[in-house]
Amino acid sequence: MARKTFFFGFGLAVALFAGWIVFPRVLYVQKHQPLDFLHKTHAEKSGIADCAECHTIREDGTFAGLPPMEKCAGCHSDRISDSQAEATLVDSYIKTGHETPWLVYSQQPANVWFSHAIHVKRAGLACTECHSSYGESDQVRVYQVNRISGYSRDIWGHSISRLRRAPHEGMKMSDCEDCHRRRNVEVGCLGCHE
Amino acid sequence: MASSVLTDSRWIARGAERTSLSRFLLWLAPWAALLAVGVYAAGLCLYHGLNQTNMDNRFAFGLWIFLDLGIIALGAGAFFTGFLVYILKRAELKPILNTAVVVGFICYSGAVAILMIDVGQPLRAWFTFWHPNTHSMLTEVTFCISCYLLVLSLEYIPILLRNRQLRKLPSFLVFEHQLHKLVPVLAGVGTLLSFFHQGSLGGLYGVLRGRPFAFRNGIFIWPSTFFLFILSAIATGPSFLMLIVATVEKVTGRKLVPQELYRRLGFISGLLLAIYVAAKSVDTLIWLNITSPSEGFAPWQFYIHKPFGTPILFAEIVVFGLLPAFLLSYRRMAAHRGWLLCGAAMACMGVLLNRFVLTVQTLAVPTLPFDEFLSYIPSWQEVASFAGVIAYGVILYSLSYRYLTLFPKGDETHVSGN
Amino acid sequence: MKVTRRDLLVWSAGAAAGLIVTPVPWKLLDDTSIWSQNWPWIPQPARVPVEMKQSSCTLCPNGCGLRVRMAAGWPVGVAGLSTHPVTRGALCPLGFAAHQLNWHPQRLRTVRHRGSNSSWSEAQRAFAKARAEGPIVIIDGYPGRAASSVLETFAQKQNGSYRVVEGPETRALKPYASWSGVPASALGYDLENAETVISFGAPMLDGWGAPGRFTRLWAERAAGRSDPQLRLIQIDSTLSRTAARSWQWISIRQGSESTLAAGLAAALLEQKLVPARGPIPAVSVDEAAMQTGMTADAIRELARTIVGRTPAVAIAADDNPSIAALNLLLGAVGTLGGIVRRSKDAVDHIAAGDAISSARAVLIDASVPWDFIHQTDAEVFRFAAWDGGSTKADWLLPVPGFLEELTDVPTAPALAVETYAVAPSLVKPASEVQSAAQFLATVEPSLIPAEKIIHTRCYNIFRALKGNVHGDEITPVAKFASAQKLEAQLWKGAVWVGEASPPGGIRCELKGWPAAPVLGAAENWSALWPAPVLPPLASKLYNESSLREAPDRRTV
Amino acid sequence: MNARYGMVIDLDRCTGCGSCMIACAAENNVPALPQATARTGITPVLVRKVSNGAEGSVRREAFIPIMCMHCEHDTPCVKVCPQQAVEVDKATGIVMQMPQRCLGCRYCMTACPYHARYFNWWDPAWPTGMEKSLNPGVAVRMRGVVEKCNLCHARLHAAKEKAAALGKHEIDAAEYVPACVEACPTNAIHFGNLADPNDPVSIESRSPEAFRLLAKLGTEPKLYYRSKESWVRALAEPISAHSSEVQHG
Repeated sequence: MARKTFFFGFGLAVALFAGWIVFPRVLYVQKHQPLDFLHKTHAEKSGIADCAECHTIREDGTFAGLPPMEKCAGCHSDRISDSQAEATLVDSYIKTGHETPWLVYSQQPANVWFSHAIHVKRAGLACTECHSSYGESDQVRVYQVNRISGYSRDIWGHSISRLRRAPHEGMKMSDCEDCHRRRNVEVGCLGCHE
Repeated sequence: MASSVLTDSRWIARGAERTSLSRFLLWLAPWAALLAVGVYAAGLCLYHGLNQTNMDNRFAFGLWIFLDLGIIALGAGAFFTGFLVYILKRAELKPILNTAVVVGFICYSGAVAILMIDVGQPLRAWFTFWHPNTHSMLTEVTFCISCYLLVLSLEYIPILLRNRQLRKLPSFLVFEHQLHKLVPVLAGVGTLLSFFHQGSLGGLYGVLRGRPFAFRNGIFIWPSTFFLFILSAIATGPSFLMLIVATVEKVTGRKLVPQELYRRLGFISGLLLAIYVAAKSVDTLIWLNITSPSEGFAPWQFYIHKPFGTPILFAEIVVFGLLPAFLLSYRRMAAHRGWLLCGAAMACMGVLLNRFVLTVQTLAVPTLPFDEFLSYIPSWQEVASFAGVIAYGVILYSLSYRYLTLFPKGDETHVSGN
Repeated sequence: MKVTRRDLLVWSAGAAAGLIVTPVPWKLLDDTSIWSQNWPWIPQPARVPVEMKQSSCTLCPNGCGLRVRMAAGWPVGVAGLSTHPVTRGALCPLGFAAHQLNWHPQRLRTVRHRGSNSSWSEAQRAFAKARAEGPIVIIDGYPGRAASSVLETFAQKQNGSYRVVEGPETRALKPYASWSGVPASALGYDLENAETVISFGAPMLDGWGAPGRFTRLWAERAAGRSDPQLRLIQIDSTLSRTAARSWQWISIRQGSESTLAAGLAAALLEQKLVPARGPIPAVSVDEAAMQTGMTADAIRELARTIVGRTPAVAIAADDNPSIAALNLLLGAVGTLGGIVRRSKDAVDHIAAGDAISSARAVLIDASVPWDFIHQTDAEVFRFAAWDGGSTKADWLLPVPGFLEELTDVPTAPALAVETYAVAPSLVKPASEVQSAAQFLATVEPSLIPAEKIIHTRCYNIFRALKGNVHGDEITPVAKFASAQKLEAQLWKGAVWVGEASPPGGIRCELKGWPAAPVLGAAENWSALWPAPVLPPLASKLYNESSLREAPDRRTV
Repeated sequence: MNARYGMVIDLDRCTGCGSCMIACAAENNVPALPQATARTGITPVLVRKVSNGAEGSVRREAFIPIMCMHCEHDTPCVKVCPQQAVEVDKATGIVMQMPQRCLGCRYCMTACPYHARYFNWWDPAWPTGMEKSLNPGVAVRMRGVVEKCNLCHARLHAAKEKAAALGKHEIDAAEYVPACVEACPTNAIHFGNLADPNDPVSIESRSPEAFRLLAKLGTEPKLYYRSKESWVRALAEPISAHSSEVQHG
């Protein structure tokens, strides 16, 4: 009986280790941003206080997302510091005119329609409600992408069990639904899907 | 060791006589080939999508749904026999109980396999459990069929574990024993589940307000087809079991169950069929005179398209309903094995015809005044996938028959000559 | 410790039990379903800002007003421009998918010479050689543009010949041109003021003239009314799309349109419904009845119906002098609601259909997706954006596609007033494309480029001080402060509309009732244009519905 | 206030040109697959030819655009979907089909009396490069799912977003016009809010000329048709005195 318990327990332990520790590492591929962009530095040095200064909502309500390279070129037309990132930015992107291939942590799939205008302008949500305090970050996070679904890990949230995740963590449909339920907003399927 | 490769006698129940392994393999070979073709066809459908079938936007359900409904109806013998044996304590039916379970398992697992090919996105099929629409008959069907398949598996496991080699494992024996104690409970649960999914399969079409040919007024939340399906399934389930046992007797050349059991099954089948025919006739009259006209459709319109004329209605109710009910339950006819089996076959054909009419004719007849009558011929992939399921059934039953104890040993007597 | 098979079994049971309480099965279930929602091989549109541009369609000479949705420099949607004075927001079915055309598999992207890839320099050399050897015939698929003027100038410099392809609407105006001397391209139908339209097989509601022009008139003034303000009488041997929706459908024997026109003329004169102001038809009402399959009384009644609500105008499907003569008798030539002269300075061109015998080379500018190629022994240089199928051209030369080229849009065929619009290049042209005019400019540097001619034309409109510019609002030309301002408006998709010309101006001299044309023109309508290169979505009409019967039917 | 978007299609004006079909397909990124036929292709709007059944000079023909009728009561497709991939939107009355939720069981297609639902039998595909012409704002559907007219919801999204940017709660009616409505060269398709009794479409829907297809089924479709011709109005009923027929495709 003890032998049986041992083998059963051993199998159990291996499965638990593989499932909880190994699996998340295998499931997500780590990627690095093309540039070491620091929100904090930009807020402090250039005095950009409002997220919307770079992440604008256009007149027709559409969200511009990440600012285009020309916005960066406004200050970085030439190297303004000695860092390696600065050199990459100016030489590889600004001078060549290529847009930086940023990896967007909160990238939603093609079938999702999310309007920043509705959430920010009408509902008056703060950017931090969904994006946490990323705008004050002083280091570049590693971008993790799910091998199977292709989604950024931020959609699922860092906690693989999704049990004890921070209030801003997770951008799955259920997270949107939870927030809508809390605020008594009913939109229907095509309210958020394309 | 060499001899053990050539013989499988170690696995065959002690005292049971089985044909040689080579003959058995020879018997299996064509079925295995058919199964391979079926798996290939199903693979094509999964890999390339449902464009491999001849279904289209108007004929959105085709051969598969018809046959799924058909085999699930025929597989009803499993739950019904369990119900009769364990709940109604009809011990005389016990000899066919194991066959009933195996046949039921084959029918249901085959149907589920076909359903998984039949949906366009099998990877998302589990959404039904996660985001169920409780108003949908298909949700009811999905839940009940998956649960019932689980029940059938649990009923099948004790039969499996009683295999000569497997029972050598003490834990398996304990497990089997425990499960066996559960079987009456399982029979009860199975009856409940089957009652609902047989019914909701009928409801599947009966609720289609937009298809006046199928739409039926209901009792409580269920359309009349809900109850008709249950009735027709339990009426033909025993007939189908009878046919299976007769076929097995023919193939193996053994007498497996007493002739009295045939008659018993036939009587149950015939009686229920008679009740079903009566109910179906009433339902048809209500539909013809009330339901269909209230939706703006003159029912004769459904029958102007050949080959779906009124003869099909006559065939469904009289030729394959009333007549087999008579053959099965009238003592003097049922005394003849030939008439009895003929009646059973006709009853099975009747239920298949009923499922065919409800699935195929419903889609073929026009709804809009400028619609045309449609026809559809299944592609080879559809036919082959289904033939694969039949091959799977034959193989699984053959293996079960050979290595497990499906019938009481005392009844396995030689029929002279064969 | 020796590990037995049973141990492994127990181990597996433990592992299986453990796995259930790890994220593995559940996360995989979730991720695979998400994968199925985002299959990498399914193309998805990019998330880019969309902007709206206005222009004109240059796929055919009707020049519909376009509203183009542009995303990342590519057109992603096309709709009609509701402020357009002629099309008023309508487009042909093909137009709604025109933004797909540049990606059509039959799009020409390289110079082709007799089935193999070649280059522009090779084509130039071959053209220069042919030019040195003999006269060159230039066939213009879309006459009247600034580029057409370049082609014409080149042909004149070469002692060559410049010919144009005319649509059936223009060809139907040919008889008046030959009787009055006014070029057919300067004539039009004043449908806007007509009250009865008798169409002899012309598909008035199914692709006749500029899209939306007649259909919108019909929808507003006729559709569904038992006594409409605009009566559409359709004479057709079959229940055509137009006949089905017309106020009255007159079914006649196939090919008897000319006879019916003559019979109607006889009936009009017989009943003294019109003054005898034209030639007298040689057929009697009874003879016409015999040939058309109608009763004489029906013809007489039709004659009364026609004059019951005037102005009435008869419209032929193609060049048909009898129907033109009927219009003369009805007094519908040179009058309000009839056939009008819209331009003073148009010139007549030779139709492309005439035989080309002396030419050493034929240059075809068919920047439209339809091809029209005639049997010739000369070396054929065909400029086209799409390889429209059965072409026998020696050279296939790729031109800019939909919205890729700056061009101008002259008056559409059969309009009652003159219009002018500019279609700027909204899309970056595919590499290696060159229009026929650009090509000729490289061969003959003295030619004035089309772009300059467009500027001149805009300036001339400004200087003439006539007409209005239809943009978001209607502005009289006289109100414009400078030519630049007017030009800028046109560049943004506005359309200039000239003034309605005064009645008269067409004096037809006709001796006797004209002979019937050789062809039963009405039946020929669909055969006039060979199968076009269709945007894939337009092919839905054929493949996925029973709306359009024959695959070789013209769609616009 | 919740809207109930609906349409009135004036069949006397429909010339059967097919512009609505193509404009719809272009707006909604519907692929044109060479292998698709009249029975397997995706045509969220399908213009069908109908006749009074007579032959010769008394024959009459008309064209009738068929699309999702956005049934309001006991919506057949919504009721049958096992996993809530179809719903009636409370705010707009639009019957919404969610391809990403759909498992492709096609039960809704058998439930729809108007045959207005289409299955993606193939993966969508475009000739090389043509994917650049796809309409941003509408996700392309994969094979194995059902789709249908969602009343150009991408345009509704854009209108909502624009309203939000301007600080308004209600969308500007002119900003939300479905592609078929916009494309019709005879303005035969009228689109509006049936919940507003003063909306022109609402008024039109109450006209004696207006009718709905298979109204007796009791599903309360929000798509109305109208015609002056009685034989066309007779199409509302499944049993008509005339034996109507269709072009076989």
